[in-house]
Amino acid sequence: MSDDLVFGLYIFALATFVGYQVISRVPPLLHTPLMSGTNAISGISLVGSLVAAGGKHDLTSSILGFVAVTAASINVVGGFMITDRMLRMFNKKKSPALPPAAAAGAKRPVKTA
Amino acid sequence: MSDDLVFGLYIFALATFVGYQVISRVPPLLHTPLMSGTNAISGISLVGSLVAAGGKHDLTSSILGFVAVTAASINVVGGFMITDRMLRMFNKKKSPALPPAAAAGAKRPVKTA
Amino acid sequence: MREQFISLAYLVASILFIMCLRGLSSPEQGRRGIFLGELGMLIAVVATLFKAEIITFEWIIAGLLLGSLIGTAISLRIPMTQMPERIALSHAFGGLATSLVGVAEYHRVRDIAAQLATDAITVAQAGHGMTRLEMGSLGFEVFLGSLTFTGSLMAFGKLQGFITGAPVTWKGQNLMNFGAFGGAIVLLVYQVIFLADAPQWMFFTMCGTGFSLGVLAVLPIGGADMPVVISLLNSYAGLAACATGFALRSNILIISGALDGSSGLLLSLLMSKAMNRSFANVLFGAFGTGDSGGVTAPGAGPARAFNDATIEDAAAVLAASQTVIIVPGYGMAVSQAQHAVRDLAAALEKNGTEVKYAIHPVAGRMPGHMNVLLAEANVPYDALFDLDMINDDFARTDAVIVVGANDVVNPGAKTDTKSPIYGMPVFNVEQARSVIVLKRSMNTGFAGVENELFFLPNTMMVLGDAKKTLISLFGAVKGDGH
Amino acid sequence: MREQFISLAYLVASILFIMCLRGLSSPEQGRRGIFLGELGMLIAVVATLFKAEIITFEWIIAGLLLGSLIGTAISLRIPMTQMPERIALSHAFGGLATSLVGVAEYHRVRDIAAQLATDAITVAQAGHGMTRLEMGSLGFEVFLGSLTFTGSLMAFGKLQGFITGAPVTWKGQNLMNFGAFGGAIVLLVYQVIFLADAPQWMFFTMCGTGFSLGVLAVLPIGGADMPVVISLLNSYAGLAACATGFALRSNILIISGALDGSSGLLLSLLMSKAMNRSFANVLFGAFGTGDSGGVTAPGAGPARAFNDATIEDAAAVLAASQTVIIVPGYGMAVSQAQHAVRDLAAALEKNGTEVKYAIHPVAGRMPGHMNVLLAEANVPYDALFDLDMINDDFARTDAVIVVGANDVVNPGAKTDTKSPIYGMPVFNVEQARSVIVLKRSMNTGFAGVENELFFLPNTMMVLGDAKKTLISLFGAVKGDGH
Ligand SMILES: NC(=O)c1ccc[n+]([C@@H]2O[C@H](COP(=O)([O-])OP(=O)(O)OC[C@H]3O[C@@H](n4cnc5c(N)ncnc54)[C@H](OP(=O)(O)O)[C@@H]3O)[C@@H](O)[C@H]2O)c1
Ligand SMILES: NC(=O)c1ccc[n+]([C@@H]2O[C@H](COP(=O)([O-])OP(=O)(O)OC[C@H]3O[C@@H](n4cnc5c(N)ncnc54)[C@H](OP(=O)(O)O)[C@@H]3O)[C@@H](O)[C@H]2O)c1
Repeated sequence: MSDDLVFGLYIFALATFVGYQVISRVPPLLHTPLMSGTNAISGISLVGSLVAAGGKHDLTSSILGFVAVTAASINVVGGFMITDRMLRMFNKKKSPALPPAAAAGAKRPVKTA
Repeated sequence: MSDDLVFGLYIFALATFVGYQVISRVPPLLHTPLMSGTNAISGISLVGSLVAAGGKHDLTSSILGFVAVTAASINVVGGFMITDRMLRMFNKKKSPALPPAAAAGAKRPVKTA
Repeated sequence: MREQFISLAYLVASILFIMCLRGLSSPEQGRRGIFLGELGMLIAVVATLFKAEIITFEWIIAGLLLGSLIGTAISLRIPMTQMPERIALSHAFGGLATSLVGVAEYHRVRDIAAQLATDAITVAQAGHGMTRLEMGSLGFEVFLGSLTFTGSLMAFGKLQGFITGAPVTWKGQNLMNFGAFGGAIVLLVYQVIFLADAPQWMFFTMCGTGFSLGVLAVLPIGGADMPVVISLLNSYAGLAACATGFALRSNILIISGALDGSSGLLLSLLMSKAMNRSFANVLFGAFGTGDSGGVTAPGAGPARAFNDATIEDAAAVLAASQTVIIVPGYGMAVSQAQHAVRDLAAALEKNGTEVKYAIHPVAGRMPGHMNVLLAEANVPYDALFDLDMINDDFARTDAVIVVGANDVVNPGAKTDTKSPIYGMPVFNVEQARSVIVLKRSMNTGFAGVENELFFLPNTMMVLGDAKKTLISLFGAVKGDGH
Repeated sequence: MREQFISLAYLVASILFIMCLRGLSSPEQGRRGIFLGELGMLIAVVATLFKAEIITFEWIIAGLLLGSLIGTAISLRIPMTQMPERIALSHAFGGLATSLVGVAEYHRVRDIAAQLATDAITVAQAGHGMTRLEMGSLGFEVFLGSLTFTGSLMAFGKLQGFITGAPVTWKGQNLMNFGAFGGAIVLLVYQVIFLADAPQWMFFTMCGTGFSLGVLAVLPIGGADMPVVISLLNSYAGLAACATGFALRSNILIISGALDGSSGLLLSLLMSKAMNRSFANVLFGAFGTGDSGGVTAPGAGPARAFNDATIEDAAAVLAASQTVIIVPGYGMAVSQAQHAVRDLAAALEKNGTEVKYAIHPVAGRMPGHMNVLLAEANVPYDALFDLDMINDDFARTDAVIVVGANDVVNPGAKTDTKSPIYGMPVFNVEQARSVIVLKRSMNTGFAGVENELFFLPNTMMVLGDAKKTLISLFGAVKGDGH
C-alpha cells in the first residue's frame, strides 16, 4: 500500500462528501442543467488526454491521445455551452405574453375554492 | 514549495468546504451543542500530544507532552460528555407536566385571532 | 517547483468546479456558476500545457480544435427535447476519452519496460516502473471507461430508436454478464500481481470485455429506463475518472470524478425512488418498452367506452373554468408542444383564468425534463409547482389539461396494489371538476399499464398529436374559431 | 506499511468526525452523531499509539487519566447556565495543548540540529532536518495556540467576573497590538528563512508575544461580546490545529482543524450579523459592558413613570388570556429561571391557555443559549419558535411574558435610527394586548440602551429576580394564593 494510494483516498473521501452535499442542494427544477453541467466537468479527463497526445512517445500514443483530446473537448465545450443555453432560458418574471395580474396569481398556489 | 504543502492545501480546501456545508445545516436550536461538539473534536490535537509525550526525547519534551495530553484529553472527554448530556435534554414529545392537548396546540404556530 | 505550481493551479480549478455546482442550487446563480466552471477548466488546461511531459503540440491543437468545433455544432443544433440523447452521447465520449488515456498510458509504460529489458535504455531514462497502484487503477479506468462508452452508445441508440427499445433478453443472460465481469476482475488481479510480467493480451482482453459488457448489460433494459441507465453510467464515468486520477497521481481528476460520480448516483437513486423501483429491478428487471403503447395492458381486451371529446367540447369547458392546472408529460416532449402549451395558457389567462403547471419529478424521460422544455417556451419557473406543493389544489380546480402525461396521472398507482407502478406518487387529477387528456390514442405509457383515469365520467379524451390539438384549442379559446 | 495503515485509520476517524457534525443537523440524530465522533476519536488515539515514534507510555497514560478525570468532573458538575464559561475554558485548554505540542516539536528538532552540529549523532540518526514548511507551520501553530490560550482565559475571566467586564482601553492600544502582531510575523519570517541558524530566543519571543496578545486583544472588548470573541478564538484554534497538521504531516489534524475553524467562523458571523455589528466593531469597538445596567442610557436622566405592577396584577392578566407567548432572555439564564418558566407554562396550559416560546437568535449570551436552558427544563423543542416563525403572532396574542429579555424586545431597534442596535431584528412584543416584563430593575441590557417598551401603557413591569417572580406567579395562577 503506497502513500499515493492513501493520499488519493483522502482526496476521494473528502471530494465525495463535498459532491454529495453540493448536489443534494440542487432543486429538481435544475436537474437537467445539473446533468449536462457535471458532464462538462467530467471533460476534465482532457488533462490526462493532453499528456498522452503531447507525450511524443510514439505514433500510437499520439493518435490515441488525439482521439481522447477530441472526445474530451467535445464534452467540455458542448457541455458548458448547452448548460448555459438552458440556464439562460430559466427566468422568473412573467414573459410579456402574459398579463402581470396572472404573474401575481401564479406566484404561489392560490387556495381559492 | 514542497509536495507536502500542496497536498496539505488540497486537504485543507476540501475539508473547509465540507465543514462549511455541514455546519451551515445545523439549526440554531443546536448551536450550543455544536460549539461544545466541535470543541471535543478539536481535542484531536491529542494525536500530536501523544507523540510528544511518548517520544522519550528528553524530560522537557516529555513534560510538555504530558501537559498537552492532559489538556487535550480534558477537551475530548469533557466535550463529548457535555454535548451528549445536552442532546439528551432535547426531546420532542411534551413532558408529562403538560396535557397532550397543549402539545398538539404547540406543534406549529396556531393562527388564532 | 513547476510541478507544484501546476498542482496548485489544479487546486484552484477544482475549487472553481465545486463553486460551479453550488451555483446550480438556484436559477439566478446558475449562469455565474457555469462561468466559474469554464474558468476552472481553462486554468486546468493551461496549467497542463506547462507539464514537462508535453513536448509536441500539433496533436493537441488539432484535437482541441476538432473537439471544440464538434462540441459547438452539437450544442447549437440540438433541440431541448433531445437532451437525454445528447447526454447519453456525451457520456460515450467521456468514456472513450478515459479509456483511451488508460490504454495510451499502459502502452507507454509497457514499452519502456520492454526497452529496459533489452537494455535499449537505462533505468534512469526509464524513470520509475509501473507500480501496483498504477496497474490497478489503469485497469479499473480502462474497464469502466470502455463499459461506459459502449453502454452509453447503446442507451443513445435505444433512445433514438436505432436499437429496439424493447428489452432483449435470453436465458442465462445475467449469469453470462456476471461471468464476463468476474473474468475481467480475475485478469486485472493477475496483472496487478505480476505487473510487467503479465502478458499484454490480458490487458486488451479486459478492455474488450468492458466494451462488450457495455452492450450486453444495456440490451435487456427497456428504452424508457434509459434515463436511469444514463445516470448510472454517469457515476461509472465518475469512478473511471477517479481511477485515472489514482493512476496519473492527479488530484483534480479524483475530485472531478467524485463530483461527477455522486451526481450520477444521486440522480439515478432519485429516479428509481420516484418510480418506486429498485436499482436491481431497473438493471435486471427487463421492464419498460420505451415506445409507449408497445405493451398492450392486461385489462385492455375489447375497446372500453370512453368520453371521446372534440376541440369544441374542450374549449367550452376551458372557457367556463376559473382555475386550470396543466399537467405536462412525456408526450409534450415527443410532440414538442411546449410553445403551444404556453400560448394556450396565455390565452386562458387573458380571459382571466388562473393557470398553474404541475410538474411531476419523473414526468418525461429525464429529471427536470418538463422544467427545461417549459423554460424554453419561457414559462416563468415560479408558475411550476411540484407534487407536494400542488397535489391538494386539484380538488379545488375547475379543469386539468393533461398534455401527453399518463403514468404520472394514473390513479391506479394509489389504489391498484397489483399495478407495477403501485406506490409511485401521482397527481390527484381525477379530483378536478373536469379533466382534458391530450394524447394520440388509448395506448399505455412508459409503464405499459392501463390508466383508469381515461375512462372516468369527468375525463374528456381529445385524441391526436398534442401540439396540433393545443393549437386548435388555442384558436377555439381565442374565439376566432381557427 | 504501518504508517499507511495508521493514516488509513486517521481517514476513517476524519470521516466519523464529519458524520458526527452532520448528526447535529437534527436533535433526533444528534446523539448518534456524538457516538460516531467518540468512536472516531478512539480509533485515532489507538492508531497513534502504534506510531513508531512512541516509545514510552507512562507519561501518556498519566496524562490521559488525569485529563479524563478533570474532563469528567467538569462536565458532570457544570450547570447549563455556565456553558459560555465552560466553552471558553476548554478553548484555553485546546490552545495550550496545540502550543505545547509546537514547542516540544521545536525543542526536539533544534536539539537534533545541535547534536548534529557537534557530531554527537550522525545525519542518519538525525533523520531529515527541519524544512521551511515545518518551521513556518510550527511558528504559526505556537503563535495562534498561545494567543487562543490566554485570550480564552481572559474571556473566561470576563464572563466569570474575575476581570472587569467593562472594556479596558487606552490610547494607541490598537496600534500597539498591531505592532506586536507585526513583530511576531517578522520573527517568524526570519526563522523560516534561516531555519536552524535563527537564534532560539526568536521562537520563544514569538511564543511570548502570542501569550500577551491574547490578553491585550481581549482587554478592550466588553464582557457581553465575549461569545463572539469565543467563537472567533474557536476558529483561531482550528487554524492552529491545521498548522499542526502541516507541521506534523497529519491530515486528520488539518481536517479537524478545518471543521473546527469553519464552525467558529460561521457562528461568530451569525452572532455579529444578528446583533447587526461588524467584526471590526466587535473587536475594536470597545462596546458592551457585560454587567447589564452598568451603562446608564442617555435618555435615562430623572426616573420616568412606568407601570409598576404586582404579582396579582400580572396573574389576573394571565388568567384572562387565551394565548400567551413567553420571551426568555439573558435574565432567565442569570436567575436560572428555566424550570420556573416551565412550571408557569404548565399551569397556564392546565387552565386551557395556549403557551408558546419565542426564541431570539441572540437571546442570552451564546448561540442556542435559551434552547439549551429550556431543553434542560424539558420544554419540548417543537414549542420553541424563532423570529420569523412567530413574529406575526404577537399582534394576535393576549399576553407576552418577557423573562429577563431586554435588547431582543426593544422596539427602538426598529424605529430609532440613532440606537446602537438599530436594524437588529427584534420581536414585536409591543403589538400584544398586554406585555408582562420580569426584570430586577429599570436598568438597560447588554447593549446599554434605554428600552421604550418598558414605558408603554400596555406594559406591566414586575420587578425582582425572575425566578422568584415566576414562582410567586405560578402560585397565584394555580390560585392557591400563598
Ligand atoms: N423523468 C424521468 O427521469 C424518468 C426516467 C425514467 C422513466 N420515467 C418514466 O417515464 C414515465 C413518465 O410519465 P409520463 O406520464 O410523463 O409519460 P408516459 O407515462 O410515458 O406517457 C406518455 C404519454 O404521452 C403520449 N404521447 C406520446 N406522444 C405523444 C404526442 N405526440 N402527442 C400526444 N401524446 C403523446 C403517449 O400516449 P399515446 O401513445 O396514446 O399518444 C403516452 O401515453 C413514468 O412512468 C416514469 O417512471 C421517467
Ligand atoms: N446570544 C448570543 O449569542 C449573544 C452573543 C453576544 C451578545 N449578545 C447580546 O446579548 C443580548 C441578549 O439580549 P437579551 O434581551 O437576551 O438580554 P439583555 O438585553 O442582555 O437583557 C438581559 C436583561 O435581563 C435582566 N436580568 C438580569 N438578571 C436578571 C435576573 N436575575 N432576574 C430578572 N432579570 C434579570 C437585566 O435587567 P436587570 O438588570 O434590570 O435585571 C437585563 O436587562 C443582545 O443584545 C445580544 O446582541 C448575544
